[in-house]
Amino acid sequence: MIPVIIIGLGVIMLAAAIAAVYFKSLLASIISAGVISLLASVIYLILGSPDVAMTEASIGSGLTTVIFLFALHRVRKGKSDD
Amino acid sequence: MISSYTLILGIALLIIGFYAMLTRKNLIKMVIGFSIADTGTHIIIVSLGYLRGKTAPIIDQAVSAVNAVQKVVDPIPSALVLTAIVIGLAVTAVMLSFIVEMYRKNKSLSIDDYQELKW
Amino acid sequence: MIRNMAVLLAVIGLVAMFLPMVTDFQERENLNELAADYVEGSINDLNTPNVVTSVIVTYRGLDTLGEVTVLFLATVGVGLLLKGRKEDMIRISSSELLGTTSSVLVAMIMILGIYIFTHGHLTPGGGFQGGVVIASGFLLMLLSNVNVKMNHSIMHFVESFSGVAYVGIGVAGLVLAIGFLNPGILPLGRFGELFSAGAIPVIYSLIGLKVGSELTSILVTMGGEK
Amino acid sequence: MANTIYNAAAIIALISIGLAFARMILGPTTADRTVALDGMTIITISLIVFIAYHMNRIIYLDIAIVYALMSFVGVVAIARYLERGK
Repeated sequence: MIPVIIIGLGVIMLAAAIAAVYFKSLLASIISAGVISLLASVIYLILGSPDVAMTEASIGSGLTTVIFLFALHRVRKGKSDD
Repeated sequence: MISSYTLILGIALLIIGFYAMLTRKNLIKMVIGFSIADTGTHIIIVSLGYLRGKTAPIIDQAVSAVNAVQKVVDPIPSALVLTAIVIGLAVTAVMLSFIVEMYRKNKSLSIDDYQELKW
Repeated sequence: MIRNMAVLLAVIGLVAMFLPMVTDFQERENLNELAADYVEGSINDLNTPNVVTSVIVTYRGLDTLGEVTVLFLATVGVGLLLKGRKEDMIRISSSELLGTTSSVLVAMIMILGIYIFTHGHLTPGGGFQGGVVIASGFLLMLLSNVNVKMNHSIMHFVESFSGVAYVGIGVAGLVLAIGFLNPGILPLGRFGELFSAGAIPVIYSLIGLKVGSELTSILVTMGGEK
Repeated sequence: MANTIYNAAAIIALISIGLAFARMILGPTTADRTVALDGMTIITISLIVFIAYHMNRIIYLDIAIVYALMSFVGVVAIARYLERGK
């Protein structure tokens, strides 16, 4: 059962990575990169590292996305000014 | 068995991240590529620490303290990756601050507009 | 054209570099000597159920001190780069639903963060995770409440206090002549209790406070403040 | 018997993650993608609970709690960003 979960999640993660590279919209790319971090924490849990899984779940899903959004907002605001 | 799958997954993510860093023109896309490569590296290191059929190195009702050495996975890669993830967040924040500052100077996010070092 | 060829070459080189790693890979069966020593030492000498915590705080304690320093430098770097660029970021009036939900949820997130870093030696988690969770609680407060103001002097005080206390515990180990950052300066207690494992919970709580205040300050700097 | 049911539940959770991911890729607007991300997170929590059962470790459930609370913060941040952009 566990190998099936790993293969399923791995295919989704690779698809999300390729989508994050090729999306036209930056916001969509950031959300795709967030999906990779979210699913990576399940992989860490299966590999027997709950500490790493907890770190990845809190940083990958929350703070990285938010920091990207803050930077994107500052950049977009400048664009609308001129 | 399990860890060879995750090893391949980590290497694939690392290569996709490097490809994004090399080919994309947008600076924020490059940072996204860096973050993908970061995740791939962490998955590789954690898979190298996995031992077949063993469980997390935390002693509770499920793992007795007497024969813990025969039952747990390697704790050292976990400890290294734990700090590396937090450092990765801080590095991402610094890179994005640089990008915001560069944008304020040149009003552009494309790498083609930054030619000071081109020869 | 040349650029495409170069990119292709680089990717092929990477694949060739990692190919032996995949083909020669064999899943390991047993712990190596160093790791087995860490596991036994953590259980028998330090009374710490979570082996990862004892590796981070004790065996690789100097690494962690350096890592916290890197985090501090990153905070300073973000602050210097974005200095004087205060913009009102996401502060818009929030709806009734979001305000009520987050006023309940912020308290729960803070309690969860404190639980995670005080129980770092018993359950998964610890200072870094707890600090990140606390920073997320402050972030939710910032996102949902228009009138909240972050007090910078308290934040800086918490950060410098926890840093100084962390190094102070390390130096106390030197003074007692048992080694830098040795948790044996406090009694080891009984295996599996909250107040056990010597100074490990204290050190991890200090790391949690430091990481939490540093990440909050990165978020406040990048998000901008009124 | 119980194991069969749990395995079936895990398969269903995997398929649901795949469906939500398809919406995230296809979704014409960012609002669609955000809702798909939220749905994926919630289904993944059930997957984590399955793994905790399968490996017989109670302590893994801590990760599910952190996962649930943190994903809320991320979704609120994206929603505020979209609200500001309008």
